[in-house]
Amino acid sequence: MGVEEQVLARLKERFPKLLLESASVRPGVGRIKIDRKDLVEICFYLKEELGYEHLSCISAVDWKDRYECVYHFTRYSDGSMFQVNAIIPHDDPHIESLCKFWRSATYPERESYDLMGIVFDHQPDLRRILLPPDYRFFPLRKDFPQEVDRQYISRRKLKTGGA
Amino acid sequence: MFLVFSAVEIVGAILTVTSKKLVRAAFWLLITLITISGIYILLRAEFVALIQILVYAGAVPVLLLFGIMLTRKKMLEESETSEAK
Amino acid sequence: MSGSLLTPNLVGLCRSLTEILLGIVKAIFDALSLPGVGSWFVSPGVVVFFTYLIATLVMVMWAALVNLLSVMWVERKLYSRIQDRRGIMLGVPWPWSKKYKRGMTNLGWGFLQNIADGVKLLQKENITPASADKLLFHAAPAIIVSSTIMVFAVLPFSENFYYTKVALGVLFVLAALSLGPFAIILAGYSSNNKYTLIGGLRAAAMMLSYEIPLILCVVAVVLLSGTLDPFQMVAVQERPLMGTIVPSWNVFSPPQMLGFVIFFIALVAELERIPFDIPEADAELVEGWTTEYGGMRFGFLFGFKWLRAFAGAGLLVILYLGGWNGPVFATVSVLGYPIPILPQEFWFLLKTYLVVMVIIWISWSIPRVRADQVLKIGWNRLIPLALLTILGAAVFKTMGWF
Amino acid sequence: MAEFWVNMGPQHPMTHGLWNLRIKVDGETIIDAEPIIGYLHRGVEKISEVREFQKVIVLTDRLCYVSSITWSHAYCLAVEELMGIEIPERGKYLRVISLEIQRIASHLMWLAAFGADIGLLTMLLYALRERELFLDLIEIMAGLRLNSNYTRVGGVRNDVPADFEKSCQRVIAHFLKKLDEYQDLMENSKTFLMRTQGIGKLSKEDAINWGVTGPNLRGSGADVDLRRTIPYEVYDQIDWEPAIEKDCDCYARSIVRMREMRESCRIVLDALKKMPPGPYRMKPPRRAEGEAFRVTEDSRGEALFYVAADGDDRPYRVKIRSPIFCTLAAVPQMMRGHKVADVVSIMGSIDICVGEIDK
Repeated sequence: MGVEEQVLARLKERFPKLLLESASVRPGVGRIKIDRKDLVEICFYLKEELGYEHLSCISAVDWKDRYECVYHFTRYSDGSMFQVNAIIPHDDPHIESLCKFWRSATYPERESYDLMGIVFDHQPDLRRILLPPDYRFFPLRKDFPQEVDRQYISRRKLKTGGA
Repeated sequence: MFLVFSAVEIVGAILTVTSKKLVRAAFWLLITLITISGIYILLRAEFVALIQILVYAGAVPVLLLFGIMLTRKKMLEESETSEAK
Repeated sequence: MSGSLLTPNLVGLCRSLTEILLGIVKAIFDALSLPGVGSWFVSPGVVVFFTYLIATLVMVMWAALVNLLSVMWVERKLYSRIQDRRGIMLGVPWPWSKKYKRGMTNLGWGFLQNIADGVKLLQKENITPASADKLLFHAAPAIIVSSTIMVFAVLPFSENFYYTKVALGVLFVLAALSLGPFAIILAGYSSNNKYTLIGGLRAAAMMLSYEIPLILCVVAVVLLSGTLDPFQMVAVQERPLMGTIVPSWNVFSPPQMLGFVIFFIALVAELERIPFDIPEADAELVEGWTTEYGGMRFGFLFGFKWLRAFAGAGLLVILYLGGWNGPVFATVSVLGYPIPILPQEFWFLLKTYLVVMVIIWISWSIPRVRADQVLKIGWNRLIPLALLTILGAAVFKTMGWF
Repeated sequence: MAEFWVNMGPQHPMTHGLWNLRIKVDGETIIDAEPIIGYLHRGVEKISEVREFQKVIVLTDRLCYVSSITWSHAYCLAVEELMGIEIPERGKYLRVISLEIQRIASHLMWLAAFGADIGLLTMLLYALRERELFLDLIEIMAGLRLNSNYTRVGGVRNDVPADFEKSCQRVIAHFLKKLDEYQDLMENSKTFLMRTQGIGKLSKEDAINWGVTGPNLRGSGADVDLRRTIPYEVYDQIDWEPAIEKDCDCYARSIVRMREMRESCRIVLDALKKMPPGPYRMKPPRRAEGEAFRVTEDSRGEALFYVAADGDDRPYRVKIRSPIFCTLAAVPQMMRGHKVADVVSIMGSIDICVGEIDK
């Protein structure tokens, strides 16, 4: 029984109803899927009880019918990693911020807000970070126009707004 | 020669007390002090003249400006407002 | 035996030159049958006026063109060599050489590069920031340039190569150099830029704290040699040290060795060279107090930094390294005039350039010190040590040991 | 003295690129700092979504021109994980060699910039001189110097020439001698110690909490080197030691990087010795489905690629975790209370690369 299976077993024991999906990706790496409202509880448990001290990355994915916030955690003592996919409904992109547990969440959350438009509640400093402050779009969403056939955006398309 | 020096000195002294900007006042003070050292040279007191330049012209206005910059806030606020947030 | 190249002295030479030139002018006017105009030209007042005009020109040219350019060239070549590259190499072959037709080459000595850079700066626009304090912004470079040129009014290059002989010469040099900080803080304030403001503040703080040890060290030298006159100061250093063949340069006397080190460090700080170049630290303050200057105004500020370095090194040589004393004074007689093969000017320039090269060497091989550390070094280390130097010099003077 | 904000950037010698650090100073003391980034945002993540898996490597190469191979390699690892393929053994060794050469080149670039930052311009010239040699090695391997496009999904682009081992040994023997010289120039210089020791303290707990990774974290005394903690490729078969310093300041971070260069040399030589013959590349499938992520130890810290795919021949979503992006968040904390001149020491010791911050 690998490290990740132990962790999954403990999580299942602690939160029997909250895990929508759980799997072992490869030795040392586990993955669960949860709803957005349970995020704080589970992440707190991961940090304090299971020792996942390092929040590596927050990636937001637009699956067209839903958003997913993907959190990667690392435990430095044995190098095991854990992936938490939090599901966010498409019409209400809100999720709780993790800033109070990991200060490293600040910048990735700002970036996810900036590029994907996911609003992190209780984030102390939720502003645009990469794009200009007066920008109105969230470019990584799938409905943001992008040329699929050609690799560049033509001048005409830019003028007509992708029509 | 004396008249030239004293005229410059008087003008400099008047400008020192009348100029609105403190840094300009310090600049005019420097002019005044240097012309005073010129008058000392006319009086054949070279040592006093050089000490005048070394101490009064070289160090005192610098200390003065230093004090102004350390204490005055308005000078910096001017540049603060012009800066785009 | 005078070992100087110039006889009787610079002004005297200029006087004979003026007399010859004005004689030619008089001959021209005589030939034009205007004898009144011709004789006006050789009247004493006109001769004296033209003599000092030419002497001033010669001195300024010598200081601001010849030595400035060569100091810049030495610096650029030397630090390129330290950095394992060749540095400036642009050259124009001599007109009579075979390569002349090919024009400029990249394999020259690069001496003309500095002139090219100067020409480039002259062509550039002089930008004055819109919100700058115009009067002070324009006055600051003028103060720096004029105070630096003032140094050369009294700085002697040999027994005969000087502009004026002032009894308080050393004090005059220090006074002229001390006007610089004020101009720097003016430039820093008037540019209305935060970098220049911080640079000006740093410059003021640093120069105030480093001028004190500098002057205290000079006090020690003055105490021992009993004069402020650079000529007498050098003459004192001419006699042999305690019966040996080593000359009694101030740097060899025990209290002055410490003074020499302190003076050198304070000089490097005064000249804003790299371990102490915090007022214009280019990595943090862009260019410090010179940020807003452009065109030839920046060229002046930049170039006269080197000239100040040269003047400071000259002062150091006069105070500590025996001035123009040199070991060999073989002379050859040309047309009845004794011309020394290695004249005093040679020794003076050799020593000065060596000091400049040491300054350059230091500044390109160690990092910059932080502003508060600079002040800490100045107030906590250099000033007590300089006071100790004065004490030592006083003890040596009273006991008559040196 | 009045408190006021100073913009350090976007055009400033300290920034090493195009970003802006606003610092609030009280005279010379820094009260607050705020990085402003995004000037170089190219939308790599968005463009990747319309490019085939193999073609994204061109973009990941350009994430950071100083260490392009490490970034492409992180992407390739993630995509290989997504496709579920295992690359040939020789390919893994070639990747390790190219990664370490790139890491040395990147650290030399850091050394050059750090030297210039704290006023030692000579260091810049010296370090770039040696960097040329490693860029030449990369050129021999990959055919290009900077954006080499060397690692591919399924292996590496090409095998190395026959005499590569010999040239590697020559370069490394020469470089190790020079490295001693540089360490002399820095560690034995009192001025350098004055500028770096005790500056920019970041304790181990703070560093982990702020998400600081890589050499900066090891400079804070954490024994975390992802090449050892989460081994990838063949790092677990090679004989090397991670560099760890406990001082938590700029000096420790710089020493970590210096020692890492030595270790990288060791890895290259060892990998060259142990490299088996055989194929170096396999043909990957065109399409993939699912999601996968891999972490690697980039020359600046932890690089994470999260790739999701929906069965097309293009990635559905590529997420890049840039180490310096996360480290920048910790910068205000490291700076508070220090002087303006310490900004350059701190930023220099962190090793900024704007390309990867802004993506």
